[in-house]
Amino acid sequence: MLQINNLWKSYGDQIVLERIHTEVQAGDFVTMVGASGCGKSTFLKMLLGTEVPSKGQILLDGQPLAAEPDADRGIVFQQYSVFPHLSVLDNVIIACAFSQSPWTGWLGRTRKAAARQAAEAMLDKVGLSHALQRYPHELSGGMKQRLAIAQALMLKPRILLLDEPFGALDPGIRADMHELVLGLWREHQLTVFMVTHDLKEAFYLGTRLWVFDKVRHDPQAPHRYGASLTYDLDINRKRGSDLQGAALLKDIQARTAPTVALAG
Amino acid sequence: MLQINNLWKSYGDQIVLERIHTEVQAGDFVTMVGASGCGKSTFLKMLLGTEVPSKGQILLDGQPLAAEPDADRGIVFQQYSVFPHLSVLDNVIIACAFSQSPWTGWLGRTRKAAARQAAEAMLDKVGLSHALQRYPHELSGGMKQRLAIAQALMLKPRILLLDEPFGALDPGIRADMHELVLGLWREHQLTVFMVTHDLKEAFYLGTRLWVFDKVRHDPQAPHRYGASLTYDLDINRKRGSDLQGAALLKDIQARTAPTVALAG
Amino acid sequence: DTKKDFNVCWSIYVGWMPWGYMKDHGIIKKWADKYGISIDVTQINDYVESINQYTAGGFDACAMTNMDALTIPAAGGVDSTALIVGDFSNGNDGVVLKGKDKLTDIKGQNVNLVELSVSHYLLARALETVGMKESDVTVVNTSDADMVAAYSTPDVTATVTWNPLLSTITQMPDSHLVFDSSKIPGEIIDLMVANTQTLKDNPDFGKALVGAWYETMALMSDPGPDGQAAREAMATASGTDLFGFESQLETTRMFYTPQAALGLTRDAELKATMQHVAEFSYEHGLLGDGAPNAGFIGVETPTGIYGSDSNVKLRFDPTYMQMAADKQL
Amino acid sequence: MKRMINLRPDRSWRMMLTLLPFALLLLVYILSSDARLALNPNDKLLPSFAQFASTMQQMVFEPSKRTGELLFWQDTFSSLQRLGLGILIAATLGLVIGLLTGALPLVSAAFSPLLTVVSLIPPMALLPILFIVFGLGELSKVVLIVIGIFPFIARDIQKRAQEIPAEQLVKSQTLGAATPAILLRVLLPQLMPRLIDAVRLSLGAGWLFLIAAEAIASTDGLGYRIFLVRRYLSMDVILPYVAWITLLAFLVDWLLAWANRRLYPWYHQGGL
Amino acid sequence: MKRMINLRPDRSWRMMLTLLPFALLLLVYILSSDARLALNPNDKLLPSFAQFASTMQQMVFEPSKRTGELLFWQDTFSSLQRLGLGILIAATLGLVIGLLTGALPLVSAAFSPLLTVVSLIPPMALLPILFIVFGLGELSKVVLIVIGIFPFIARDIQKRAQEIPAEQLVKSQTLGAATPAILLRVLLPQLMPRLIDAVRLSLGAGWLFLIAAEAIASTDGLGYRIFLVRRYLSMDVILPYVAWITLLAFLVDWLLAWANRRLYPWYHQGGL
Ligand SMILES: Nc1ncnc2c1ncn2[C@@H]1O[C@H](COP(=O)(O)OP(=O)(O)OP(=O)(O)O)[C@@H](O)[C@H]1O
Ligand SMILES: Nc1ncnc2c1ncn2[C@@H]1O[C@H](COP(=O)(O)OP(=O)(O)OP(=O)(O)O)[C@@H](O)[C@H]1O
Ligand SMILES: [Mg+2]
Ligand SMILES: [Mg+2]
Repeated sequence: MLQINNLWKSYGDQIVLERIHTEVQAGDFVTMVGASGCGKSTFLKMLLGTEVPSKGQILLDGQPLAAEPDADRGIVFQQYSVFPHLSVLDNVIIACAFSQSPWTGWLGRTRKAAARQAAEAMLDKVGLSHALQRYPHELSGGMKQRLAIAQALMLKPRILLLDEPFGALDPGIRADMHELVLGLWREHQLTVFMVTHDLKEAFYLGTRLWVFDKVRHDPQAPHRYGASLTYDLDINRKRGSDLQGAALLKDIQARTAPTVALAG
Repeated sequence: MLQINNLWKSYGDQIVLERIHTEVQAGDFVTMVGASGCGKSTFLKMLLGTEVPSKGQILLDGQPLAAEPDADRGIVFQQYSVFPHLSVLDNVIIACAFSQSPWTGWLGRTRKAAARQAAEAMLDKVGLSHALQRYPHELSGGMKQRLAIAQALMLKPRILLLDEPFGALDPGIRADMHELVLGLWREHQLTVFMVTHDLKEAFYLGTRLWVFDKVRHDPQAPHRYGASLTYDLDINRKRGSDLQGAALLKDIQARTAPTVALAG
Repeated sequence: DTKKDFNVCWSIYVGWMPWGYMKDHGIIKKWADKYGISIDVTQINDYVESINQYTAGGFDACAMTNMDALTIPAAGGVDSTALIVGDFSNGNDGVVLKGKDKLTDIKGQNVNLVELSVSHYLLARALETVGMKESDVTVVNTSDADMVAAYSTPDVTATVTWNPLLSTITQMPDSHLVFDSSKIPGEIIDLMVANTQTLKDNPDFGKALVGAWYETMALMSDPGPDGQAAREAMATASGTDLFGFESQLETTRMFYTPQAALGLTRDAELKATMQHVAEFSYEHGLLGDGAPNAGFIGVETPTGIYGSDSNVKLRFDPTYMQMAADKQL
Repeated sequence: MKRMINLRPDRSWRMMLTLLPFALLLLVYILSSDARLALNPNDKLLPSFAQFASTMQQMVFEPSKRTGELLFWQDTFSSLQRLGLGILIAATLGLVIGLLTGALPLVSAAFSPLLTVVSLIPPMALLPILFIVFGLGELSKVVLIVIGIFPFIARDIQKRAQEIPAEQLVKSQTLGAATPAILLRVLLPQLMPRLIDAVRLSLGAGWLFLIAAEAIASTDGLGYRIFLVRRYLSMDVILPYVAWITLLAFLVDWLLAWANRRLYPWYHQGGL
Repeated sequence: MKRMINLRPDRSWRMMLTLLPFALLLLVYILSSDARLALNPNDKLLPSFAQFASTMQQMVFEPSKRTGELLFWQDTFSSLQRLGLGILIAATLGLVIGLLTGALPLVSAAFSPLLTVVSLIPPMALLPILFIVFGLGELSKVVLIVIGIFPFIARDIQKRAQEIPAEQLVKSQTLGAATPAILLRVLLPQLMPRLIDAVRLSLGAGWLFLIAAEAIASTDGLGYRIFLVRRYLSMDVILPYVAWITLLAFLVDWLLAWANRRLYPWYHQGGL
């Protein structure tokens, strides 16, 4: 579905990403790890359309990707993802409102009632039906992320982008969220790209694990070379049971340390 | 060294802590866990002197504890612990300056030179000697906490209070910090109180583990009863190897969930 | 009690420009030195503020008009003496209509002027001459600093003001001067007013001021190059040029000699003028809430006292001007 | 003995301490006033409280001889009307300009520098041009207030709009929203409480410009009265009027703060 | 076509867009001026640029006949001196009061309410009393500026002092510091960049009060000159003076912003 041809990205004379070639099939769950600052978020931004590749192309179904965000691609950030001035319910209803009347964001009575029903159903799925009238500041971190996910899934985007969505959550809540995301991924047959700092999480959730790292180094001018895709692993869905050899894991850990490590 | 007699603390008609009796010996490393909001920070604040017990006493060497913070008790918070307007070196030098001239915080030339030497030595110990002239905003989270610890240890306080000092750190860095704190604790023979959300950390670091929990419940009026010390475990220093029975651990986890969990 | 240091204030107006000139050219210092005192002359841009400062005791003497002397310091209980009668307005204040050329056309219009000032008084006197009352027009208080700009808007159709604003306004297209102070000569008088008690305790202060004033008057009225230089300096200080300044002087009856000033002071008309002023002020509540009638505050003139002789607060005293006339300073 | 920094007065002490400086100021006033009145019973600069009472009694309760109005209420009403209208317009204008320049890079490129320059021009100095354009009536007074404060509000709102996390804008776009919908449904509602804060900050300037405007050409209003009676130094009118203006300013500020808390609870409790 | 919200002008477009409204304004001025001058060649309201040039040429380069000074520079110098002094004093006073009321609960209880009330009093209305107390010399002009802006600065600094995390104060105490040391070494240095920000915000008001003060009692200064020629409607002096004041205000603001970034890098790069 997605085809990425010789993608480069640089800011000024700092090359962030270089020579990325890959293809992604509909339904893939791609988890992405790499040292801090290596360009994972930048890559997501290019998929999203808020950054433009410096060289190369991203093709969606053979067509160049739209150069600005649209309803095809949903996103969940680590923070700030929800609208603070709207209640939980309105935060989801507005997703329908925006998609149905892009110019004003207003819905008539009947369409509003329909949107409300759909929103309530979605919130039920993410376990927020007891908090419909609360405002985001009254929610815990986990509840906020569940709301953000509900928002993003409302329009059934073909591609879902997640940038460290669970980084700020407690371990217990994180586990719940994993189940939620996997459930929704299966049900809606999404294509998911997820950045994480937690290798274990990456192995657990993904069907493919991408590791970003620099292949070339110039100690005098570290900005001369950018990171590329150094590993692209197919992960057996019987998760965790058959990790691909301790050596590989150690290698990945060493390259991406100190910011990525098996939690605990 | 410390004696705590029938300690109660309430805010208005909300009882936070009740009936805490215990004694702490010099050199103890007390780690404290408990559900969010159960009063761990409040307990530390009373040890620190920024909150006053509503009932009961805390005796230090038989004398009531001073009712405001002083140089006997060092503290490291989860955040905001260092002075943003001072370089790393000055952040530590100011500790000497405050203790030597409490009124103005100014040191003469000679005393300043001595303070500078001592500060450099301490920063070397926490591994910050390469960053002496940097400002806190130029440091990573782990470096900031190391700086805060160096600051707190500069005056060799008898008691060191740590309130979730590593909560904001990545797992890899967290492990380094554990070694650092254990080393300093041994070397300076400190008495340490540390709050954490990570049970594994609590077992790993402490010589005593305290669990805060409510013993009495009134479902109609949850604020009627406060938390108390429900477990006070002596932990064998051969850490981790002989955890006190899986059953106990499970029990503690269940009581303090969802905010405390074995990370990962 | 006697003292050595005195403060005098004045504000920018054609008849008072000599005070600035005296300060800049050392004339005031010369006369103060002669009597062994010091006099500090301060220019204040806001006329009302200068009188307020004098009334509150911040200055020993201040340049003001006869009406303001009555309504501000005198009504405020500060016994004041008109030390120098400098000039009277002889066309320097006027009523201007836009698009109309008869005073009677003013009926029903909004009239922009500085409320409760001599302009207001002039309007009242003008209306009297055509048998109208103040209630026939609507007075809109307008600050003098903004008068010219205000007049150039279509909203303003009638105004009462003084020079140099007046001449700027009458030069604008379709403006007609329908009444001016030359029709009520000697009623709007520009004075140097001093605190009576201070003057009594320190006659040298009065002598120095009067001496300096008439020396400057002689210079100012000199048709030769010295006089022209002096007038030119005053012109620039007031923000205009020699031509503009002299055209303002034309509508001002300056008393260049003490004799001329004494003429007005000793005229019985002065008492009648002050009665007019007092009555106007009383009607507008300027004499204070406690005033039972227009004569509540006594005004002493050489020809007699107007109003209450037990509450004399404003005195026209010819003594010092007479000394100047007699060349005894 | 605790450190000074740790000493907190309890309720009754706090009350005492609060009243103390006011009481002292009052005392100083009474003593100075008495001293001046002893020297000159007609002194107008610092009237006694009896004088205040009788003057204000007249202005508040007795119809004016000239116009038949209760002057005090008439003045208050006119001034509040002008101020209210001026602030309303300035707030609306500031909100629109701030929103557009804050959210749309193109509009910002065109108008931000102009806005900066406009905000630096002292409006008083341009009065003549204002008069020509807006006349001398009520309009020009309102316009002076508007010109005086809208640049501040607009720049504040612009900054606030830029502070709203870009993530929200991106999120809206992934939900399909076009620019107008983002402006109206995401930015505008979040800027409302910030607008109220900006208005509160600019109220002081608003009063200043109101008083200045009323000093220029007017027949009533609190500022008008103060300037009029300044002509004969009637501090028995000026001081109560100043106290009244201060009280009104306080009330308006308090009311706005209260409304803001009531209307936008999400803004105050930590925002996002 | 991208959404409006995503359109960013490149460098040259941005420049164009920035200049556009200024060019338009200039054009409007020239057209209006020409129209008025065609009707009445003596019109003073909107002078032509030739008139500006010749008037300013005189004021900038030719010594005044009366005093022998270059009026324009003399005015600029006097005004900047007054403004500088006034702002310096206001900033110092504001810093001290803000620091003490922000850090010490006892002082806050006594003075915060008074400060709030003082900040709401319109200073213009109290001019007579100000002048009586402080005389009419340079002092009173500086005092008007000080009274006009110090309450704002003090309240801002107070709020900022309270925003400094309590953890830092506790930490200082555990290091043995007494109150004065905490004030001097922890709070004061952190408040300095915030003070500069507060001064920048109050500069506009500072200019306003300067102009007002110079209009009342002064013999030179930018505000004085504008006041003096206003009665002749000499817009050929007023408009260039206003432009000059705007430029000066811009420069001062820019300078302060620059100094703040240079002196306190830790404040700008994320603070903590
Ligand atoms: N707008 C920008 N202008 C210039 N450089 C940028 C910009 N955005 C990102 N960078 C640089 O690009 C590099 C990659 O940044 P990016 O945020 O993609 O890293 P990341 O892999 O997401 O890191 P992290 O794990 O910390 O989130 C960094 O060195 C960053 O400094
Ligand atoms: N100053 C205060 N006034 C009123 N209630 C307070 C105050 N400080 C704390 N509390 C209440 O006391 C209880 C205990 O708070 P505390 O911060 O000690 O919890 P904690 O165990 O540290 O929680 P966490 O793990 O989230 O840090 C909470 O219910 C809190 O709401
Ligand atoms: Mg990232
Ligand atoms: Mg806590």
